[in-house]
Amino acid sequence: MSGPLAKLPGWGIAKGMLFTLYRFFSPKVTVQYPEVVQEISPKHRGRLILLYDEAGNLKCETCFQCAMACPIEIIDMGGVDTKNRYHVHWGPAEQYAERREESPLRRSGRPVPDRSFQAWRSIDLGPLDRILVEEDYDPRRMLRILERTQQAYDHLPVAALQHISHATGAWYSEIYGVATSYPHLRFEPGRVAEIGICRCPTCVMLGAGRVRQALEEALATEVGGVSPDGAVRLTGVECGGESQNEPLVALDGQTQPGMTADRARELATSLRAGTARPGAA
Amino acid sequence: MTDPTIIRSLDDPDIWVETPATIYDAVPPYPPRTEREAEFYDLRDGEMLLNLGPQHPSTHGVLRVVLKIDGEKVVDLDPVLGYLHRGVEKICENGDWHHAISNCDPLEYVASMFSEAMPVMVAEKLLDLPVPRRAEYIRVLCWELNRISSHALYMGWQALDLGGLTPILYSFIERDEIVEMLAAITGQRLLFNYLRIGGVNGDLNHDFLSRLGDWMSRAGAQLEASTRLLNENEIFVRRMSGLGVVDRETALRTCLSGPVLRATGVPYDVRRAHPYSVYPELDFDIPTRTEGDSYARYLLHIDEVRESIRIIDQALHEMPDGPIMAKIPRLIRIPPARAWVAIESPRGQYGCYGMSDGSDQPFRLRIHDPSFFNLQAMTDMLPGNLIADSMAIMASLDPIMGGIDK
Amino acid sequence: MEAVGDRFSGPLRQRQDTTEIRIRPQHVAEVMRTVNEDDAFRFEILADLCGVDTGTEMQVVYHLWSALTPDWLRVIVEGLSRDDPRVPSVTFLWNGAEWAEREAYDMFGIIFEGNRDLRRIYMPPDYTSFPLRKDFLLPDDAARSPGEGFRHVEQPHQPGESLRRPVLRQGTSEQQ
Amino acid sequence: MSVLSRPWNRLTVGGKILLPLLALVVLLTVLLMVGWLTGLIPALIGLGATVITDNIDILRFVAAVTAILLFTVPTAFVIIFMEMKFIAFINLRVGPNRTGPWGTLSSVFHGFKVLAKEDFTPTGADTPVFTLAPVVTYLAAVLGLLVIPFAPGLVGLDMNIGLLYFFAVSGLSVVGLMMGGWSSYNKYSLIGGLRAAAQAISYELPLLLAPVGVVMLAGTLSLNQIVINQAGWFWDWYVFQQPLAFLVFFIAATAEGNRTPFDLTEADSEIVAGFATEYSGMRFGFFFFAEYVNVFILSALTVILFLGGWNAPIDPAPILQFLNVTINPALDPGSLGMGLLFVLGLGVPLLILLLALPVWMLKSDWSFPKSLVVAFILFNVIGAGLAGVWLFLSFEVVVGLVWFTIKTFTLAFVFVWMRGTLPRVRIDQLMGWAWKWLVEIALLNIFLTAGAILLLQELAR
Repeated sequence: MSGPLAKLPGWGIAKGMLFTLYRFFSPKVTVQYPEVVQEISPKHRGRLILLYDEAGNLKCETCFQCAMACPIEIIDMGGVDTKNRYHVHWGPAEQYAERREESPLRRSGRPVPDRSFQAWRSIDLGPLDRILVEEDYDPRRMLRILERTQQAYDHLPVAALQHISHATGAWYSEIYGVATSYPHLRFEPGRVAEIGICRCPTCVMLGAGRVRQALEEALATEVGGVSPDGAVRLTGVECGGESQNEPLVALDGQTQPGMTADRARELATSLRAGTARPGAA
Repeated sequence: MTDPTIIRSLDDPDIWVETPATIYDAVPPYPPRTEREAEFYDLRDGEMLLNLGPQHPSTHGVLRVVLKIDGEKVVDLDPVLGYLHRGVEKICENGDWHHAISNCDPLEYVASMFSEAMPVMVAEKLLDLPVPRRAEYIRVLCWELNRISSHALYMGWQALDLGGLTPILYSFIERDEIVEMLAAITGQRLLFNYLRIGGVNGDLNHDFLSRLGDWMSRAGAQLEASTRLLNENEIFVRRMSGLGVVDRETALRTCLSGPVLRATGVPYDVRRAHPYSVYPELDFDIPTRTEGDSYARYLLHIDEVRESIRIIDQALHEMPDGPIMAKIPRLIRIPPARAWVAIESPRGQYGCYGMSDGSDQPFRLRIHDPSFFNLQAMTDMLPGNLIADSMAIMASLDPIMGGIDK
Repeated sequence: MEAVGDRFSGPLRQRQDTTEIRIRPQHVAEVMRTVNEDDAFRFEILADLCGVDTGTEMQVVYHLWSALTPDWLRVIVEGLSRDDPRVPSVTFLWNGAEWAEREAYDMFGIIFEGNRDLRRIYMPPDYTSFPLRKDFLLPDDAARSPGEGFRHVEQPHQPGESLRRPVLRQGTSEQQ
Repeated sequence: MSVLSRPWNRLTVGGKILLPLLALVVLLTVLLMVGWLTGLIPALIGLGATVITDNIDILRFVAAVTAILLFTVPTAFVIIFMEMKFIAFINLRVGPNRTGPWGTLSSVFHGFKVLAKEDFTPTGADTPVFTLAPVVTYLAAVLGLLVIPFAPGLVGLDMNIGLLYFFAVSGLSVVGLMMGGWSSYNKYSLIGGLRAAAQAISYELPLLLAPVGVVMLAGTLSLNQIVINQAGWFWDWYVFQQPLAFLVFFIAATAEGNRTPFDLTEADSEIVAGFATEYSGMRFGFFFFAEYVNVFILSALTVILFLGGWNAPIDPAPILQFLNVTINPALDPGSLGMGLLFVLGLGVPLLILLLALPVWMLKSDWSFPKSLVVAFILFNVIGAGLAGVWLFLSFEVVVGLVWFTIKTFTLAFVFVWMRGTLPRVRIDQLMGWAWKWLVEIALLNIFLTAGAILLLQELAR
């Protein structure tokens, strides 16, 4: 590189020009994207994926663990929970109750619709406010607040949870977590029977498919949903290989032996008519 | 420039607002707060203010510099920071120690393996936690790869700010290979989030090693080839040499670090000055130059890439077997203590001062970003130069606004 | 350390690779000049300068490096009042400390006497509070402490005004 | 309205275009017939003919200017495409490759894009000047093209002071840049405009002084005559007699055309886009076009002054004479008489069939119609090639045009190549380079040339 030529003025420029001329004729590195797709490393973690089970239901349990762990609070979940019974939301709107109040839109004085909660019935907040005053707005007494709310309203309405969140400062998702982890707290008005049906290959060979079809027709819903009148929930359960001769159907966790399609239809119809209460069978 | 002008209101397009045309001037609309500000915004005859940024092609992000110019000559300047300020330190105080890792990731976004190391290493130091040797070697490997990719980008930027279109694209070819390589081991291309308190997240895999071997076999040749385009180019050399000169004493007084400091002859490299990780076991030199100008900084970057390739070679050959994570609980509670760690990032000494109070959250996490201190040297270097040179000087300081604005 | 030993306000501590000394604000200029210029120390490189709010008082922490010793030197200037924290600037030794001091001023409201360009560096010039103080709570924190209720995030505050006592997090047991 | 609009809306796009055209044709036909029958049109034609013959020069000028104005657009498109593609190749990219074959249409679509963008005038701008600036810049470039001889006889206006006219007109472009820079009400634009002025003042000098040597050798300022003087072999070109002048001229031309490494007026990494910062839409398009037309005319001028213009690098006449070969490709199709009809009617299908047969036999899996299609394409390619060769050999205008285009675009490629390689110089270096070196070298060149001419005259005496 440092010959006598290097002292010549313009030598460096000439060298650069020759280099670019060489590159002009070199093979190009551009990847023509839609035609050629580059291989992505198997470790790549650029996409969040939600998994579905074989029945097409979301496997996500809306436990909010991912959102809680997310350091930059980027995970925002919203919509209806997997059992189609409740509004769930994780995201800045609920975490930062005050921030939304403080937003420029709010300060402008215009009414701001809260779309996340509009779809849910509003309630009379009077009893709830009394409960909250008696419990001193203390989020550490959350279980008690929720129990008393249930007593007052017969179940836990969305608007009540939203109000508790705003009043106590506890995160909406934490209240939701508490409420879902206790079986005696419920989100639907009235008692709901729960029919579970196993969808494993053994049960299907023994006739679970027909039973399921009958149940779905009778309840007018699919596995994972609630019948339109809100009386019966149809869920999937796991037989764990225990069903020997017949498909496993469970009513509120109790195995119902000798279930056929016709009997299942009868059971469902009677449950919807309110003649059979869970546990009576 | 004080004639009122009618413009359309931003809030309501039907309303036209009368506004003074002074919005075009860079003079702030409030009285000066300090002596220095008053001095700066007091224009003498023939001087004018030129507002450079925050949306300017060559301020490397959202840096805003108000230049006071006399013709083409820069008389004085007032850098205005904060357009990218996110309050990372405050956010870190409000998350737990693990959250701090990915919050610090985008600070130095072209070499995020360094900035994400800061909370990790501080937590390890606060806990007195020994890191497995294999994890340390993997860290060194990733650091040096990231250093090369960052330096490659610097070389392209420097040329781009001088008007050369091509080197930046050659740089990106190199950088893309390294980034793909790191994506094979970390899973991400830009913000790796790979280091963990007590180790790293995932071992070396075949994909990474094959890509690395492939790249190492031609890295040296490609480096030499990339020097052929510009290093002796008369235009480039004439523009770069003697530009933004800073001498040894001034450099120390201005708290510079990294290549900017080493170009003045001070062999201060944290890897040798205050060894961390497994750097004492590795054989490499600290290249220095004495000119202290932009051209010296440019050449120094190339020398450092050579040394980094040496380090990678050694780290690969001496890589021990063993675990890659120390045994630590999921929720880390660190007893009350204070600790300071510093590492050598591509831009200089990246430091972190951590205080814990016994909870699972940092009590205070101070990030020392080298670009922040290096950029400050601009205030001394720019006056007396031309506008065109101010870009070249700014580029040669290699600022990353993500870290400067925190 | 004998030359400046009588200026220490706390014990000289040695932990890991750092030597820690604590001084009072009135001794900053003297101590820093000594450690920088005395041939026995030669701490030429100011590695970092930052402010700290311990919840009860303000501190300014300097980290220094010298080619003569393998250890970092940490100088903690303690005992700054939260209402009106004032400390002499070190820009007469390291003019590069100017921006760091501006940052500490911006984030903590610490006033560095002698810094000729002490104005906000990150936050907008009309901003009124100091974000990294412990009594500056994120809305997140506000939501977590129900007793506080609704709160403005940004609080008008000038150095010299008295501030309400900060609410400290649980577990802040150490006297920092 | 609604009576008409409903059927109109039912038409397809093609129909909407065709229907008015049809109406127009019918209308014109009727008008022509009426005019002819009444004797109005013959009278007008007679009058027109006399007017045209009397003012042929003016008409020629108008026609030339129009033709050249139209010619600049495709030229600029080609050079823009060349720049995009070749810089991409230098960068190891592929470059534009989506619109048209190999992306050849992308610069055209850039043109449409620029047309479709909002034409924006900033608050505080000096609107008339702001609007006029791109026009001035563009016109300066276009008018300079008027005296460029493309081929023997193919020149807009063969002035005897062509070179002088060229410099006078192309020097105007800087006025446009300054107008744009000043009127934009933007400091970057102002700096860009002032840089343009400073640069133009510095580089006009070497740009003017360098060709003086050529002018002395040629003894004329007419560009046409200068090219004719360089006829013969390639060593007759002035670049070999004036190497210094060529270098100076090329460097000064780079600066004059605001090309890298002297593109200080719109240095995007320093002053955003210089004088064009506030321009958008077609006004920016004019600046953009003017730059590329400038590249073309500066390359063309360099070719004319130093690289022999339209002359081929070899002179075939002595070789042919040596080989004792005469080529007389001048075909007269009229001599065939009725045979021409047979040739056109039968020869073409027969040739296509002849070409199709080997294709069909070699590609056994193809059907015969498919080979026919291939043969038709082959026939067209071969026919076009033969026609091209015939044109090339028969008409010296075509030969000249081909050589001129090759040389000009090679030089334009050098401009693009430099842009892909070199960084930008600084304004003081730029000025110093012009005043300390180029002007002196150009002056030295003039004295050397004068001395050489005198010496040769002495020797010849």
